[in-house]
Amino acid sequence: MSDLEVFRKETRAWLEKNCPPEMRKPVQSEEEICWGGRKWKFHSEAQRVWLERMAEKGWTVPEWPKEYCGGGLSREEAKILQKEMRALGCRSPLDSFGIWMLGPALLKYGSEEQKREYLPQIVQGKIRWCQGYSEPNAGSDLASLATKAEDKGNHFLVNGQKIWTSYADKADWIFCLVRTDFSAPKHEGISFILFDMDSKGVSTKPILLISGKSPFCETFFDNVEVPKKNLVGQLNKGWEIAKYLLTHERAMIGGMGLRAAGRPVSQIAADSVGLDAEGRLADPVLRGKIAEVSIDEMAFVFALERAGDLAKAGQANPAFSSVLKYYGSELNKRRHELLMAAGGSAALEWESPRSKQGALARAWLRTKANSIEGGTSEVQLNIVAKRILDLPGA
Amino acid sequence: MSDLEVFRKETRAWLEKNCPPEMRKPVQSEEEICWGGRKWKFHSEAQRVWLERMAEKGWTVPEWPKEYCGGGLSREEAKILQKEMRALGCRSPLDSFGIWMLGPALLKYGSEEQKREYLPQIVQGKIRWCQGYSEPNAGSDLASLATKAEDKGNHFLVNGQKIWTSYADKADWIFCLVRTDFSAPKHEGISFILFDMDSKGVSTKPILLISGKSPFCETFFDNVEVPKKNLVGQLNKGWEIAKYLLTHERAMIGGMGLRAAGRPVSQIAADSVGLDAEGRLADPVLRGKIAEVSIDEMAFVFALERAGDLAKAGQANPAFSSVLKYYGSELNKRRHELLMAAGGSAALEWESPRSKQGALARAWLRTKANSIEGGTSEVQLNIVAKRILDLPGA
Amino acid sequence: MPLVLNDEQGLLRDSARGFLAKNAPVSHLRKLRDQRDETGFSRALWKQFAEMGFAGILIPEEFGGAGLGYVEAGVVMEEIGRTLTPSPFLSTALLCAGTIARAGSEAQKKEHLGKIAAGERIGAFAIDEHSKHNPAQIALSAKRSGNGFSLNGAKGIVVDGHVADFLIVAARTSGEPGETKGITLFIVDPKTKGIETERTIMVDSHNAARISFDNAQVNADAVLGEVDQGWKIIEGALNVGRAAVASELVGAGEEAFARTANYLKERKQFGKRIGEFQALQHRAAHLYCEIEITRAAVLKALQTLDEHFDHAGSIVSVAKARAGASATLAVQEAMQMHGGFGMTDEFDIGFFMKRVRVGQELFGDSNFHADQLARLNRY
Amino acid sequence: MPLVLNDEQGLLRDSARGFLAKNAPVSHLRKLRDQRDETGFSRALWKQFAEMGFAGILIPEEFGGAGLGYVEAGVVMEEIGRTLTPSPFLSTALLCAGTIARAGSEAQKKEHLGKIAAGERIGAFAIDEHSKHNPAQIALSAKRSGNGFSLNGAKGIVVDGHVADFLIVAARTSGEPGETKGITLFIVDPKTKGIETERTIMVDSHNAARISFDNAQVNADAVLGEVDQGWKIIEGALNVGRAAVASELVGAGEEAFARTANYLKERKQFGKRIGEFQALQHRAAHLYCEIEITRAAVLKALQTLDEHFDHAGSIVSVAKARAGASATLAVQEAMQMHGGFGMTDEFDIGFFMKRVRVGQELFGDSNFHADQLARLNRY
Repeated sequence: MSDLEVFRKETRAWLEKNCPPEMRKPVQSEEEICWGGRKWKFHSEAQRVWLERMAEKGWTVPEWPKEYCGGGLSREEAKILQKEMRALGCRSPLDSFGIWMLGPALLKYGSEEQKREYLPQIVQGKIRWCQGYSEPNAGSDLASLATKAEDKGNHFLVNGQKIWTSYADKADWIFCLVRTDFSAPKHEGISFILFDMDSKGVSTKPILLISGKSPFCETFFDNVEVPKKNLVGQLNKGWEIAKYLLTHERAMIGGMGLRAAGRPVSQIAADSVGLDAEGRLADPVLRGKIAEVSIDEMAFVFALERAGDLAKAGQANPAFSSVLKYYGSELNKRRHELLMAAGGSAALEWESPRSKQGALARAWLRTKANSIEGGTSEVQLNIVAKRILDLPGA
Repeated sequence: MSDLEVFRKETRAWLEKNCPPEMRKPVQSEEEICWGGRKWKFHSEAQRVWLERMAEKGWTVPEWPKEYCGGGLSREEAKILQKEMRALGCRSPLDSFGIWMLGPALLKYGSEEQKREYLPQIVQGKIRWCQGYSEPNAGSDLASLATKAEDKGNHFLVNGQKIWTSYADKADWIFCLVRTDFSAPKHEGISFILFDMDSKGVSTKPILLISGKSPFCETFFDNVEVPKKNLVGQLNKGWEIAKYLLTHERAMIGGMGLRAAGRPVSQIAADSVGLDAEGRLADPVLRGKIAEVSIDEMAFVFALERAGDLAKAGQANPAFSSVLKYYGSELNKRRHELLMAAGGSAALEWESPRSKQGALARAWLRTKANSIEGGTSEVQLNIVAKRILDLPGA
Repeated sequence: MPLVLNDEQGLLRDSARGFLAKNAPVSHLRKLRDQRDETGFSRALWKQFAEMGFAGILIPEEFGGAGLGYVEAGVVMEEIGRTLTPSPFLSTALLCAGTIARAGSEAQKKEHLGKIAAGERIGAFAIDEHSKHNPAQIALSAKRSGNGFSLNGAKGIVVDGHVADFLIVAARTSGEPGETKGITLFIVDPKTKGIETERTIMVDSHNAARISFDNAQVNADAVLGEVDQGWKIIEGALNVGRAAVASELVGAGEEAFARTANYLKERKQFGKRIGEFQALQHRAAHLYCEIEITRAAVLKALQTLDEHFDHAGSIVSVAKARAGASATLAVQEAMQMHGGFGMTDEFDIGFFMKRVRVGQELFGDSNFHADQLARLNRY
Repeated sequence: MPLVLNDEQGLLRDSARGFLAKNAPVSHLRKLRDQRDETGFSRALWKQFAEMGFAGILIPEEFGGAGLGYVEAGVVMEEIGRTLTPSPFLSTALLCAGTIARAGSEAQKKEHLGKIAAGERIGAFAIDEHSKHNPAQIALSAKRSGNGFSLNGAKGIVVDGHVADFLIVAARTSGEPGETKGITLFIVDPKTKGIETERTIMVDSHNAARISFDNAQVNADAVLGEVDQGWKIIEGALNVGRAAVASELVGAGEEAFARTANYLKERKQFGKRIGEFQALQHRAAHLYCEIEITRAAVLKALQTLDEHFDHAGSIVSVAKARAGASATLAVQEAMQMHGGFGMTDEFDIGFFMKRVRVGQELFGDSNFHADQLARLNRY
């Protein structure tokens, strides 16, 4: 038996033994997703146990190095772990911006001290991070940010405002872009700093969205003192880190729709419109569209897999995350439009136990942000045109 | 009975009496379309008779003024004529760039002498016109044309080259954009002139297209002498006429696909894939797409009708022809893609009597030029953005 | 008939537009939603609608109505679409009053039409039973019982069902679900014993209800039209509803587009107004074309209802299919081009997206009507 | 297995690309077309293919082949797609040799595989009878007759049918068209009495033929596999064909796109290179995304054929559906962005559009495979 086969067997056995049965059922509501952090209240004992056991093996981040409490797995081993988890229906033990975004940036740009300080806490879900990038007047033009950090000797004094900060009201720490040189060109006066959201002068205000939920906040900084050791990388060189981190965010958002997939569209449609004598959906036009989106979804899963494999093989274009972000978020929007078409009038009930308080409709409306957050679809296409296709003036 | 009802009754009676039976069958091949002109050879006696009778009433151009041998009908009467012709299956008696393009421009910008000279010959199909607009290095940027006409006292001396001249090798006369002032900004040194294609120094060279046919030519002018009375409108003010004429060309190309419609896509598909027990096309995904294109086609017919009615009511935006050109040509391309999907492998036979020498395939390939000729789809969208939506910088 | 509004129709449009902009802009809907208003609309506003002649728009003058046609009804619906104004106009003035005026007995007309025209009576048209529109699938049964009928079954998404003074209910008196024969319409008092109404709060904050019938007794004179012969009346009513909702979708889509075009002219990014970016220009121009072509189809459908009521099926399907699709594109582009702001509840764009989604579903979505068109054309 | 080519596969790609660019660029196809070559391909070139091991790519080494897999076959097909090279690679090396290697008797393998690998024998796979691919509809009958079978019926679009030294023919030995049981494969000599072959000149200038069977007699040992049990072999062969054509479409689409991207960088209009126009940039970027996602799906399909041959159906349908759609988009955009020049026969873009259209049709187009996927997933 090959090493990988041994690993597969052992992994399956470990998962079967250690993943609590409740954690093998599909996620029914947002509350069942584990985000961790100081303020986290576990939804169930099983959720706590599952996080603890996975964190202990470092399998919340299978491919991070062992020295920072990661899983230390190879790409092939990580794929096997993922496949086996999927086969058993295991939930993700931990969702985290620390894992998806900050971690990769720290691994590349952080000091040894910063890595040892922050990475293990991310792996174990002890600190929940949020991202301080967007500002009210910047929008897609991220680099035109105005939040400033003044050098006050042993600390920076931070003043300004961020917007669209995901879960800022629930996060413990923030990784934040600030302007440290106002005289430099816009991309050259930005620094990347970390600080505790409990710091004096930090306040947050949730933004009510069309879905009726508030995953985003406005975040205000009023004379916040940030120790200078919390600067990541070099002063005024934060834009490079920001871009690197964005590529990870993009790949993450692109793949998001698939993680949250739930029941196949075809099944929801079958409930609404029924099947004909040949076992086909009784709405033939809808059926064709469901099949086409399913084809694109399957292909996109392979594209995500291939992107990871290319990266591992050193053959990836760094801008490829924009392809995944663009395609994945547009696909997720299409998928949810179809889910609404499949659900019909029942899916339009906003407040009723039947519709789980409009779960389908709220999820549908939420997807509209997918092609805006983390850089709009238009920004991604600009990036592909410029950095991959090398088109003039792009 | 209202006046219009009387007109309808009389028109039907006249058509029934005067339209030869052969001219009530759908057009089977390009040769059966009557273009007229000095070199025209009638495909059949019926074709000749039909043109003659219609021309005599001025009904080759129902709404042109009677004084120039037009039909002198009101908009409502013209609609009735069209409807009755469609009901009987009457073919168009005459296809003509003179009718679709030059005529409207002459009616607006021509001198009285020019109108009396040229319009009746257009109505009667005696002179076949072609259009000298595009040049090899101009493309979408039409106004950057370089063909020059020098003032030699009593004539212009024309030198240069045109390209994509539809049927230049079959036409009698050309309406042509030439540069008469090289020092002026590019839109301000252009004049609009007419001349005989038999003039000394004119030569044409058909361009072989991917469809295997050559509807377009390269057209060369080598010291062609053009009488100065053949200038339409003012010297150096030809761009305005050119634009006006283009709006007519655009509306014409937009509606072209519908004129040539032929058998419905659904019937062609039924031959290829068959019907199921419920009478539905056995390829359900194709069926949905056919239905969607049919919906857009029906809607587009109404949009053409409405555009005419709006113009008559003085409520039309002159740039609306770009909407029709854009939508109609893209729709025609979609329609022919579906025709190919419906026809399957039989439609892919390029040379065989079964496929009428690849009629479907050649028509499909021909449609690819629809969104290029008469201004590309991109140019039309630019025009809509600028002149209708008033977007900045458009 | 020219495919443009005539002068009177143009005046009607202007007066409806002015009235709604002043008295019922989007903030009117927002307020009803935020206050969790129990009726979901403003009776005072509806009274004003009646005074302007809108409530009786399809009602003959002899019954106190304006005696206008479907084009006029569509003109008002389009303006309602612009402001997203919730009102019983669709349910009462178009579906119920129109159906009674076309198919009701003299007694039924006398009983209902005057009061509707005066804005004093609200009706709801109860047809769909499943999540997806499919009228031939009616299963709610009406069995002969004593002097009349006994109704059993349930209806979903009955627009204005919980505020209606009367219901028009489609029920099966013979045959099986899926058959178009054997369906009968009844005019029913919703307070009848055995009828239960549950208001459903919808995504678009417009009114709808689920209504169940448990041995609900109605008299024989409750029958609208003839027993077992309801299908043709239903088809007519549905075509009116479809063309009306298509008009509303044109209005909603166009308003969403207009707001977006303005935003493109104002919002700056990367040192430019975003309307200067050609990719957005082309998408906006494409959307404009889609809306204009839909507008022509919808007007044609309305004119056809006025001129050849019984032959409007195909054209109405074209209009409703296009209206659903192009309004959907309009709100999607509006959302994307407004960026994060469009996603906030504070901005109005979300209201348009929600209403268009419901309008797409009402009386058959674009997929349903594509299938319908294929069936009508036998492929 | 990582979803990337391994080193050997990368080398194979490079060598195929170099070879084809040098020996059979698009001008090679153009020349065959213009000269109205009767065989429609170059036997000399095919011999070179054989020398490079391509003809025997799927043939086990014991029979003189290279013993490689479907990923390698796809790699070569993709390069063929880039140059539009006509050759019997698909018909002979993949469909026929692959089928015989998988399902043939020892005698059949010995008879055919070595000669195929040497480039000395050409085979054609005759399956479709109607204009649209629908393999279960096979009606061509094979009735027991004497020591063998008598074949009656006709096949259309048989790739390389008129230049083949042998045919693999799918025929019905029992059951009715539409049923998957009762189909049998035969290896048939096209010179058999009663067989008539008509070459059909196709839009893409690639080889195809119609073949009719009028009481054509074959011996019992002509059966490939078992009588009545041909469906599974056919499914396998078709999946190989689909994945192979999908690879070719990736190559053709990508080449058309590459030429277009270059044109965008060169062509000037309105004083700019047209690649500076954002609307074109976004469309080009979108197309790039589509192609890349298709590429992943196609590679996955090829890998799945190598690893789990009998479970590749869904993934192959995904690959073929996507490849047809994205190559079509690629050639459409190529045509539009090249403007009038793309429309001329002198330019090569038209060749790509024509070949992609045929590739879309071969072994089921995107619509067919969407339907197929829905069936496989029971909806």
